[in-house]
Amino acid sequence: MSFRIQDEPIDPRVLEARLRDDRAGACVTFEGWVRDHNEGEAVTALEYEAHEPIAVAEGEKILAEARERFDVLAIHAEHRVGALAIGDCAVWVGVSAAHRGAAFDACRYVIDEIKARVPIWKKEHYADGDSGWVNCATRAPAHRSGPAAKVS
Amino acid sequence: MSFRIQDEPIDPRVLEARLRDDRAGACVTFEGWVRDHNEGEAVTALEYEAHEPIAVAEGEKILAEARERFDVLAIHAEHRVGALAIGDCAVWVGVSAAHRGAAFDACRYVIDEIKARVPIWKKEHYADGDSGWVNCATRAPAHRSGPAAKVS
Amino acid sequence: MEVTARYFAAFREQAGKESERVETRARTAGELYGELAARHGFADPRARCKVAINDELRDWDAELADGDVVLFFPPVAGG
Amino acid sequence: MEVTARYFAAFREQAGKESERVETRARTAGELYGELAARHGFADPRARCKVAINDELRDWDAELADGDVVLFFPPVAGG
Repeated sequence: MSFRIQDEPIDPRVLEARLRDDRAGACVTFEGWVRDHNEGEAVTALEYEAHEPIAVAEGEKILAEARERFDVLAIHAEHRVGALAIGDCAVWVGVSAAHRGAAFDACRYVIDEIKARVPIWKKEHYADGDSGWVNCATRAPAHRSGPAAKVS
Repeated sequence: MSFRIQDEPIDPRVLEARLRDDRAGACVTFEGWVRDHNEGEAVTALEYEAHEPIAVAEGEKILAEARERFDVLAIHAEHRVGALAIGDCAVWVGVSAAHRGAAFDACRYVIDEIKARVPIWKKEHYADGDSGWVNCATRAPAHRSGPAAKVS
Repeated sequence: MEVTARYFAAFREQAGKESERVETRARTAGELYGELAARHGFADPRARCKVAINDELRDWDAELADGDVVLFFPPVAGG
Repeated sequence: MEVTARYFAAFREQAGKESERVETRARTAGELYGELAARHGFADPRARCKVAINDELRDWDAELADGDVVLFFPPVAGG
């Protein structure tokens, strides 16, 4: 399996070792870090939730598409779930290839598709005590979201 | 200084720590690895040579251009010189940014410009005992290139 | 026909539950989403959401069968 | 006019030396490259090479002064 959902911290060194290949001249990696703001709001912490069986199936499908479209040697991707702090690595994508063009293009394709297609949701906790699911118009009533909003 | 020429092995973990920023949501890195072939020839080892003062000045200029063109938070790049083996990291570029588009674009810009502009030369040693400076039409007479070709 | 609806992330919080048994006349996943969105106040347009039936992603016009487990995914936000 | 020419990588190997003093009537860096390419057999067209005078990259039409140190860079191949 090349796409993983996991609740342990992501270790880029371990993951990058999987990309090693004597034919590889280029290695491009993407890390998504939890940042301290989003659309003008100060973010204090995040939770990621996934539906793992479908997330993994969809993730593997994306990696297979990338292998078919781009001349790459190895691809691996992982996404964290659970509670994350500012600066934590939420998602990692790594690609090795003989030449850098394919490595850059495949890495970008994979992270763009993960963000658009894989069933993973992000709940942000804000400095003002509020919280919200990113990209969702649906909002829980205040009395239900209250307790979760205090998690950090 | 954000651009370095060095004759010690490149350690991506140390370099990536320089990109840390609480405002960063994306980190893209490029590593150039010594691969075991080039244009159909089996490569056994490489030597890189740089003219350091101008390489560093030109490298810093490229990083300054990237900072101006793309909305990034931090950029760092290093290039090895000396004798390298298959799989060794010859060049490393890392970029952090609030958003991934700028991180990908800046990383790609920097490595493309380094390869085109920075005075660094690569001598390949081939499995058949021959050797040659990559991209150069000028070739040393056989009796002069002989000894160097045996280095590996 | 009776199916099981499962809710994730914002949908779960808005519905106040992870899943429920639903007696419905909806013939497709999309029709069922319409019913449940009205009941629970889901505000996301169907086109931005996804649906899975028995752990496989499907189109909104996929037909339902008695006993199906239907998963409703609000807009994703990976990374 | 006398200048110092310095050679790198393929140029150094082809010339068989790292540098040399050159007595020349060349007025520009480009004219000097032409002279030295003919002398040493450098095969790379000027447009693919670079020149620096006293450790600064310059255009091929930069004028030379007595005592300059002129660095000749063959085509680069970083990475």
